[in-house]
Order: sequence, then C-alpha cells, then structure tokens
Amino acid sequence: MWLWFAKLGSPRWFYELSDKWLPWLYVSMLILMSVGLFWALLIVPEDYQQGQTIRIMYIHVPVASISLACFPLMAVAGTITLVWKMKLADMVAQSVAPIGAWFTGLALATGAIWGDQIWGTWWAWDARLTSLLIQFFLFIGVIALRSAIDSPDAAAKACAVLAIVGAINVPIIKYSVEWWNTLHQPASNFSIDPVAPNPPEVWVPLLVMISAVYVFFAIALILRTRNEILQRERRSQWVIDLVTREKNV
Amino acid sequence: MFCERDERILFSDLHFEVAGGELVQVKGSNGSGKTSLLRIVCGLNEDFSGAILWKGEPVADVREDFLASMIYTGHRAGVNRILTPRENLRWSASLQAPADDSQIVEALGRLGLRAYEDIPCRNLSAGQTQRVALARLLISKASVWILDEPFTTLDIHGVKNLENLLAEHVSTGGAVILTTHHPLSVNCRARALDLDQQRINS
Amino acid sequence: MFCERDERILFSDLHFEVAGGELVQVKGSNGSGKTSLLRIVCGLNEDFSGAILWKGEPVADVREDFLASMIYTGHRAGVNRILTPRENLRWSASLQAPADDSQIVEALGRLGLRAYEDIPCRNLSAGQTQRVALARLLISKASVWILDEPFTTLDIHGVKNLENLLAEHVSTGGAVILTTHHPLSVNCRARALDLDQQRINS
Amino acid sequence: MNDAREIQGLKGVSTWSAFCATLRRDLIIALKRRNDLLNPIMFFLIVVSLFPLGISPDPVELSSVSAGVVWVSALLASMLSLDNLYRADYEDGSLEQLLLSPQPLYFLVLAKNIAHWLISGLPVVILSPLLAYMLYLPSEAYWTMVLTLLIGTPVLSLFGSIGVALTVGLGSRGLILAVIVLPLSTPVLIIGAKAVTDVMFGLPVSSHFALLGAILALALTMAPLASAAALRISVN
Amino acid sequence: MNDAREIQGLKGVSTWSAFCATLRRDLIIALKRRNDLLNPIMFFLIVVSLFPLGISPDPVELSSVSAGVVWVSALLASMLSLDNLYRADYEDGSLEQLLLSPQPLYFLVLAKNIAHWLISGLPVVILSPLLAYMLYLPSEAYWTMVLTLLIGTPVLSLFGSIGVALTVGLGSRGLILAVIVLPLSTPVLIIGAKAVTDVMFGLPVSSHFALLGAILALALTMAPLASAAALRISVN
Ligand code: HEM
Ligand SMILES: Nc1ncnc2c1ncn2[C@@H]1O[C@H](COP(=O)(O)OP(=O)(O)OP(=O)(O)O)[C@@H](O)[C@H]1O
Ligand SMILES: Nc1ncnc2c1ncn2[C@@H]1O[C@H](COP(=O)(O)OP(=O)(O)OP(=O)(O)O)[C@@H](O)[C@H]1O
Ligand SMILES: [Mg+2]
Ligand SMILES: [Mg+2]
Repeated sequence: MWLWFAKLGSPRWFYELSDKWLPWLYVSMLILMSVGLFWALLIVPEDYQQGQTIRIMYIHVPVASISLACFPLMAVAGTITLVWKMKLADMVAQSVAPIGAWFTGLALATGAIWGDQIWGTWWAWDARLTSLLIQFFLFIGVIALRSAIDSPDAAAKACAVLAIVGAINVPIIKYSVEWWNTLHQPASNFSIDPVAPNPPEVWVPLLVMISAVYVFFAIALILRTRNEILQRERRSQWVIDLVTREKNV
Repeated sequence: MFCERDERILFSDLHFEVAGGELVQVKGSNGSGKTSLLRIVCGLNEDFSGAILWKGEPVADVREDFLASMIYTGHRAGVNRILTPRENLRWSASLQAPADDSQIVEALGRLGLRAYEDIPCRNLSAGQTQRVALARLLISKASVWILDEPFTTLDIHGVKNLENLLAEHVSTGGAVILTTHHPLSVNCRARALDLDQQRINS
Repeated sequence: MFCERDERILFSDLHFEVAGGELVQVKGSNGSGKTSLLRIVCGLNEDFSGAILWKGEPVADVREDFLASMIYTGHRAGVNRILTPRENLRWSASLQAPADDSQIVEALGRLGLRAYEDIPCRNLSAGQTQRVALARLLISKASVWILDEPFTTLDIHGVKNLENLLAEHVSTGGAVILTTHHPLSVNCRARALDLDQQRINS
Repeated sequence: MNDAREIQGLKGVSTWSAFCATLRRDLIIALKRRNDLLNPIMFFLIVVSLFPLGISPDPVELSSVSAGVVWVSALLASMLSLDNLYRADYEDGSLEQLLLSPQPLYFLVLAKNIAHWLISGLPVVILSPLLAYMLYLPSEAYWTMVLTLLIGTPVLSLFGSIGVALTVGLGSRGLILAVIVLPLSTPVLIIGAKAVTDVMFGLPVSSHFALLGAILALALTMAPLASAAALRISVN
Repeated sequence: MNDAREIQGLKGVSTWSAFCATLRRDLIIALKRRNDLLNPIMFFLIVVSLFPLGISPDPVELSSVSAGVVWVSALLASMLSLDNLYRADYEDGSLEQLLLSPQPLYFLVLAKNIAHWLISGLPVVILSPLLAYMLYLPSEAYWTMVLTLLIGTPVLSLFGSIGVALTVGLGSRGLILAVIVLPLSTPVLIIGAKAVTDVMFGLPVSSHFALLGAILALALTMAPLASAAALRISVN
C-alpha cells in the first residue's frame, strides 16, 4: 500500500501511465460527446414550457456539476501536498485551479444565458447563483495567490492551505446562501428538477452528456498536469531523455 | 550536542557538525549562500534537501528542544520600532524563557544602551538597533547562537564587545554559528566554513 | 565647489567644507549622528538649524543644481525588489541623467553582477542588492557622492572594488562624503571628521 | 544549560506566559500608535456615513438597508485593519522570532488574533448602536445587531488572519488580501445581516445565533492552526 | 562635470524622460506582479456583491441603492490600492531617490498617480456596467455612471495620493489612510452618485458633470504639489 502510494506520487510514473490512458480517454470522449450532443440537440423533444432553450441544460448541468467538484478535489490534493509532501498532488492542485475557474465561469455564463431566456434576466441574487459566484472568487483567490508567490514550494503550500480552508467554507457558504434567499425567492423558481418528472428520453442523454463532460474534464486535467510535470521536472534526466527521443523521431 | 546537514543546489554535499564550545564562522563571497544556510539550519527555510540533526536526531523530531536551545539573529533585527528596547526584549524573552527586568537592563547596559531602555526603537540609530537585537543573546539561555552578520553597523567598540561576548559564550560550552565579512579575532576555539570553496569542490 | 554647515543639538558648532578631489570620512560611534548628518547635507532631513552652502550659496537657492550634481545612498538601498537590476538602474538614471543600456550593463559588470542583470532583486542576496545600489554611482554623472555605510554586507572583494571606485572618483576631481566603521584604505586625499570628538569638544 | 529537564520545566509555565506577553505586546503597540485604536472606529463611521451620501437620505429607504450597511462596513473595517496583524512583524523580523519560539504557535497566533479583535472588532461592536441609530435601524433590532457583531467580528479576525498570514511575504498589499478574505467571510456577513433583518420582521433568530456560534467555535479551533501553517510558509 | 550649462542642457530633455521613465517603471512593476492588475477588479466585484448579501437580493430594493453601492465600492477599491503607490518605494529607499531627483517633483508624482489610476481606476470604470447590471441599475443610467466614474476615479487617485504621502512614514497602515482620504473623496462620491440617481429620475445632469470636471482640473493642478510636499515631510 505504502509502496503503491509512493509510486503514485512520482510524476514520472504518472506521466507514463497517462500516456497509456490518454488515447482511451480521447476515444471515449469522442463517442460520448458525439452521441450526447446528437441526442441532446436533435432527438430530445422540445420542452412544452421552455421550447428549444431546454437544450442548454445539456451543457449547463454537466459544467455546473463539475465546477462543484473542483474545490474538494483541490483540497484533497492540497492535503496530500501538506501531509505527504507529494509533488504530483501539487501539480494536480495547480492544474485544477484554472480549470475549476473556467468551468465555474462557464456554468455562470450558460446559466446566465439560460436565465435570460427563462427568467428574462441574466442575473439574480439567487442562492445557487450567488454561492457559485463566491466559489468563483475563491478560485480566483487561489490562482492569484499562486501567481503572487514566486517560490514554487511556498506557493504550493500556501495554496494548499487556502484550498483546504476554502473547501471547509464552500459548504458553509452554500448553506448560508441557500437559506438566506429562500425568503424572497422560493427555491422552486430555480431548482425545479426537470429530471424527475421527465421521461427517460430527457435524462438519459443528460447522463451521457454529464459523463462526456467528465471525461473531457479528466483529459484537460491530465494534459495540464503533464504540462506541469514537464515544466517542473525539466532538469531531471527522464524528461531530457524524453525530449531528445521525441526530437530524434 | 551537534548539528549536521547535507545540502544540494547552492552548496551540494555540504556536511558539517558543530559541537558545544566551538565557534563556526561561515565564510563566502556575496551570494554564496551564507544567509540561506543559516536560515535552513534554524528551520526558517524548508526549501532544501538533506538532513539537519540535533543531538543525533532529525530536527523535526526534537523541534521544541532544538528551538528552546537555539537563538537566531538575521539581517532583519526583529526589533519593533514602536516599542522600547525594554519592551522588545521582554517579549523576546517570554518566547523562550522569561527574564526579569533587571536581567534586561543589565543586558542592555552591557551592550552600551544604558539610558536608552525606554526610548522607542525608531529613534535609535542603525547600530543601536542592532545592539538591541544582540541583547537578546544575553538574556536567552540558548546554547546555540546563530548569527547572520551580527557586526553590521556596529562601531569599533561594539565589535570588540560582541567578540568578547562570543568568546565568553563559547568558553562556557556554548556553540556559535555566524557569518561575517569582518576578519574575526575571538579568543576561543574557532573554525571557518568557506562556502566558496565548497562550491568549487563540488 | 564646497559644502559647509553649522549644526546644533546632536553636534553643535559643527562646521566643515568638502572640496572637489577629496574624500571625507565621517566617523563616530553608534548613534553619534552620522546618518543624521548625511541626510541633512543632502536635504532629506530638515530638522536642523544651521546652513548648508553649495558653491558658496545656500542650498535652497541652488537646489536643482545641487541635486543634479549629488548622489546619495543610504541604509536603505533604493532598489525595488520586483524589478531587475537593469530596470532599477534605468529608472534611477532617468531621474538624474539618462544612461543607455550599455552603460548600465557595464556598471553592473564592474560591480561583479554580470549575469545578474535580469534577475528580480528580491532573489539577490544582501550584498548583491547593495552592489546594485552602488552601481548607481557609476552611471551617474554626479560629482558629489554621499554614502552611508556603503561597505555594509559587501565581501572582501566588494570592499576592495568599492575602495578603488572611490579613489578613482576622487582622483578625477569628485568629492565623497561617507560613513563607515571599516578602517578605510583608499588611495587618495582623505580626511576624517570624528563626530565623537566634536561632541566632546562642544 | 543542556539539561532537558530544566527546559521542560520552563516550558510548562511559559506557554501561558508567552501567550500573555504576546497579547500584551500587541496591545501596547496599538496603544502607543493610538491611531490603531481610533482608526477602525473612524473608518467604520466614515464608511457607514458614505451610504446616506451615496444612496439617499430618506429614512425609509435607509432603514431597510441599514442592517446590511452596518455589517458590510464592519467587515470592511475589520479587513482593513488586518494589515497591522503581521506585516510590521514580518518586516522587522519579529515574525521570525515568533516562529522560532519553542512555544506552540497556535497560542501565539491566537494571542495576536485576540489582540487584533480587541483593537479593531470590539470598538466597532460598541459603536454600532450609534450608527444603527443614524441609519434609522428600528430600535427592536439593536440588541440583535450588537450580539451578532459580537459573535461575528472575532470570526472575521480569525479568518482574516489566515489571509494576511498567506500574503504577508508578498510585495503587493491590500487587495490580494481582500480577494482571499472577503469570500471566506460571506457566511458570517449573510447570517449576521439576516438575523438583524429577521428581527425587524419579528421572526425568530435563535437558529442564526446557534449558527454563528458554531462558526465561531470552528474558527477558534481551526483558524489559528491554518494561520500558523501559513506564517511558516510565508516566512520561508 | 561641473559645467552648469551641461547640466542645464540635460535637464531640458530629461523632465519629460524622467516622467516617462517613472510612469513606465510603475506600470512594469504592476505588470510583473500581475495581481495588481487583477485585484482592483476582483475587489470591486466582491465588494459590490457583498451588498446584495448584506442587504437583500430583492431587485427593487437593490436598484434603488445601486448607484450608491457602485460608487462606494469604486471609492473603496481605489483607496485600498493606494498603499501600492508609495509604500514599497518608501521602504526600499526608492522614495528618497525620487526626492533627490533634480527634476520637478510635480511631474514625477503625477506620473506615479497616472500609473496608479491606469492600474486601479480604469479597470473599475470598464467593469462598472456589468456590476450595475447585477445590481439592477436602470439601463438609461449606464452611460452616466461610466462617465462619472471616468472623471471621478482620477480624482480619487489624486486625492488619495496626498493621504498616502502623508502617512507613508507611519507604522500603522490602511486605516489612517482611510480616515484621511475618505473625507477628501466624499464630494466626488456625492456628486457622482447623485448624477446617476438624477438620470434615473430623468433630471438634467450637465451641472454635475461640470462640477466633477472642475474638481478634476483642480485636483490635477494642486494634488501632485500637495503630495510632493507631503512626501518631503514623511521622508524627513
Ligand atoms: C447564472 C445562472 C446559473 C448558475 C450560476 C447556475 C448554477 C448551477 C449549479 C451550481 C448547479 C448545480 C449542479 C449540480 O448540482 O451538479 C446547477 C444545476 C442546474 N441548473 Fe443551473 N445555474 C444557472 C441558471 C440556470 C437556469 C436559468 C436554469 C433553468 C431554469 C438552470 C437549470 C438547472 C438545472 C435543471 C440544474 C440541475 C438541477 C439538479 O441537478 O439539482 N440553471 N446550476
Ligand atoms: N527619527 C529620530 N528621532 C529622534 N532621534 C533620532 C531619530 N533617528 C535617530 N535619532 C537619534 O539620533 C542619534 C543619531 O542617529 P544616527 O542614525 O544619525 O546615528 P549614526 O551615527 O548613523 O549611528 P550608526 O552608526 O548606528 O548608524 C541617535 O542617538 C539616535 O538615538
Ligand atoms: N528568495 C530567493 N529566491 C531565489 N534565489 C535567492 C533568494 N534569495 C537569495 N537567492 C540567491 O541565493 C544565493 C545566496 O543568497 P544568500 O542570501 O544566502 O547569500 P549570502 O551568502 O548571505 O550573501 P551576502 O553576503 O550578500 O548576504 C544568491 O545568489 C541569491 O541570488
Ligand atoms: Mg546574507
Ligand atoms: Mg547610521
């Protein structure tokens, strides 16, 4: 177990393993994405209330759900960095932050576009929207902190602390915001769950899209992390070998 | 009692021990890594690979004991500009081992700051501030002194005075690690560790 | 060209002149007022009574001319920690008389900072930062150098190097006023002004 | 001198005395600067009075926003004074001395946080009724406001401390701190302001207090640890 | 070397070049820090969103306070970033060098103020419509708001500069600055927010703009002189 853990911590091991995984991920994303998109955009029937705009859901919901997963992921990576001083964990943490910020931004944007159609306004101080906005600020804070500290080691630890503190706070924020706004704007306005009352032809493609976007997220994360590995390990022998080999080919 | 370390990058394969009753002068040209070395030894800088041992055990395991028997003075004096020397020292002392007021006054007196005890430190000159920082050494009970360029801005009397203090500390079994560009003339067992040569050797 | 002053409180009845081609070393124990004196001379401190003359006229009347021919380096180096040495010097130069890039590189080279031109100054050691501050002297066209403990944190080569620079400047007709606790060995007309004795006399 | 027992013996007494000495030191510094004591209050007063100027002097309108304005101003006042917490110590090297103390850092950091709250949080709490009055807050909400501030402002100090500790080594000031600290403080703001508004509408508020109390307990136990870790990283 | 003519000759060129060099230097520092560029915007965004959290998410209520909230937040964002203006220069000694320059201090200080505005004021102006939207500001008031901010934020930088210059030598940060700067800035805040509110009610606003313009002209001519004098005193 311990050995396995140590091995997992080695950037080189991860780099080589991900080399093998990536093609599979590419293929599965391609399949899931095309099936999901085709299904969602062309086959799913129009909603009787929302019309064509229902199709935004197929991008909004997956993106939003990933954006919520990023902070815990970053916190876990941060904990591993602080406790076991594993370099790979920090590289993952560093890669998650901008991806998380992007996905959060996308969730906000798609939600806003959708909202413009449904509620007639881009923005409302609704519980979920607000808590996502604050989470977006937290991501920006983490990114800003990392770019402000120039010793990579110190930056790693500082961001790990912030990620952990933030992760403890995100649920508190979410909870407090949710409960703050129930008075003025009933939750039903937003959280009408279109999945349950709808037939499988609506939620099956949604599931497909969710998995497609998850795979996409995994690929983005792996690519960024690989990039980071090469950057940070550029002086180590195996990277030099790798680069020279690729040059020769 | 000893302290030992291995280190790469700036200085690779550096290894040294310090025993009680000994003064080690870390030498080297500007930028050779003296400050970095001292900060690593006392645990302020953790960007290094290698081990620091205290009484034969890694410092991480005996951190409290190590910190309780060590005192560090760096490029930044650690003297608050608003407080008076007396108040500064009282706080410094409380962090390690409390000292009473007479000890503080005595320490300041020995460093030539009699009558300056109750003047805010921002009104002291550069050398006087440095003396306040050095007074910490006298009231602490630490056996290892780690000093980064302690002679900076001291005048000739100050330098002599500090050299005497160092010799006295070493002769009572304490250890001193210091950096300085001054030629040192202390009256005790002294060794030099030259980082320039270390680097050339490696 | 001369500069003259009268002063009370810390040093009363102090009066001295500095002529071109001369180095004046202000001596004195810690807290004797060296820093205060230099800051008064260059106009940073106005809490004094007395007069400072430049070429026979009160400095206030010929302020621009005086500032254009004077350069000061104090306890604080005046080096921004985010900028590189090159950028720091470029700005410093522009304040007095612009210098082109080759002059800056040459000045840095002469102070042993070749290859450090484009490293952010926060990554430099204490002595290297001090060298950046000193490089200003080389690119400025000022005839009067006012230096407060310029040898601080310099290593032996650095000290020698600076002593040569000082001698060179003085021999081409420049004037230098400096404070230091080092024994100075420069190869030029040098005088010492001892503030301790001044104080005792008064 | 090398006798372990002697050091052990000393240590037992001195965690407490180090805690007190640190608290006292920070309070003395604040007292000597005087501004530190006056400034949070002044800032709070000025920001609060910006609103009638910026919004409208109409009592009805002001009264409906008063709880929020007081709370937001308290939050900003607390945040602005955070810089005093570790910055000066970092710059003059005292922070290194603090980190090199054999005493548990948790208590030393806690002492500094308590001092910060006493200097910047407590005056705000005490002054708040006056400002609430100026903003036409209904009088039945006064006590709730003071109490929520009393529980909430220590949390702001404790969370803020993490932010400053993380950024103390950086050249640029003020804003990055805000970007880190403000999002963390939103729950306290929301609950605090909500409690006051709810009282104005005659709703029950005990659950709000329970929540604030829980957050304070969490912050007291965790935040100094995070700050201590952050300080170690920053001083590196 | 002592030829006065030569120095005179150099000087003519170099006031302009010293101005440019100083402006460039400050912008480079900000660019290198990156955060300095991002932070004013983020801070502005966060503070603006604190208000709905503290006050209420209700569109009607928010819309009536939106002009004031945007202006107060812009003021606070500008003020918080002031610390970057002279503090670092004071601490590393660059400020002494600036004061010892033979060039007229007015222009050097002006260059630093312009840099500060470009970094902290302009982004706020550009971002303000988005925030106005989020606070439900009526759309006919957008242009007025952007324009008042465009004229008003430089004034905030210029007045703020005086405050920092006066306090740069003091140990305590942040708050004393606020206490000095905020009162100076209230006229701008009042006029700016009033102009926006007036437009919302369909009232004429040209007189407000004339006033703001006059204040800006005054600030441009006087404030750098005051800052320069204040800097001399602080460095003493
Ligand atoms: C800026 C505006 C919006 C934001 C920031 C936003 C954010 C979110 C978030 C964070 C989630 C949670 C994802 C998860 O739990 O996995 C979500 C889910 C969802 N959103 Fe949005 N949203 C916005 C606008 C909208 C609009 C206008 C609609 C349409 C009425 C909508 C419909 C949904 C649905 C149906 C779900 C899935 C519900 C569930 O699984 O609980 N969203 N959104
Ligand atoms: N800001 C100040 N306000 C009041 N007194 C001061 C101030 N700065 C320095 N002093 C006092 O003035 C005296 C001279 O200080 P100064 O810094 O000029 O000494 P110095 O000769 O440069 O000493 P050093 O060799 O230590 O640098 C000292 O006794 C000091 O206590
Ligand atoms: N924060 C930092 N980040 C990266 N490199 C640094 C940092 N601080 C110092 N260095 C580099 O490490 C080297 C050693 O610096 P250090 O401060 O230990 O030197 P030093 O021997 O104390 O020199 P001095 O005699 O000038 O004080 C220098 O070359 C410097 O450029
Ligand atoms: Mg050093
Ligand atoms: Mg001095």
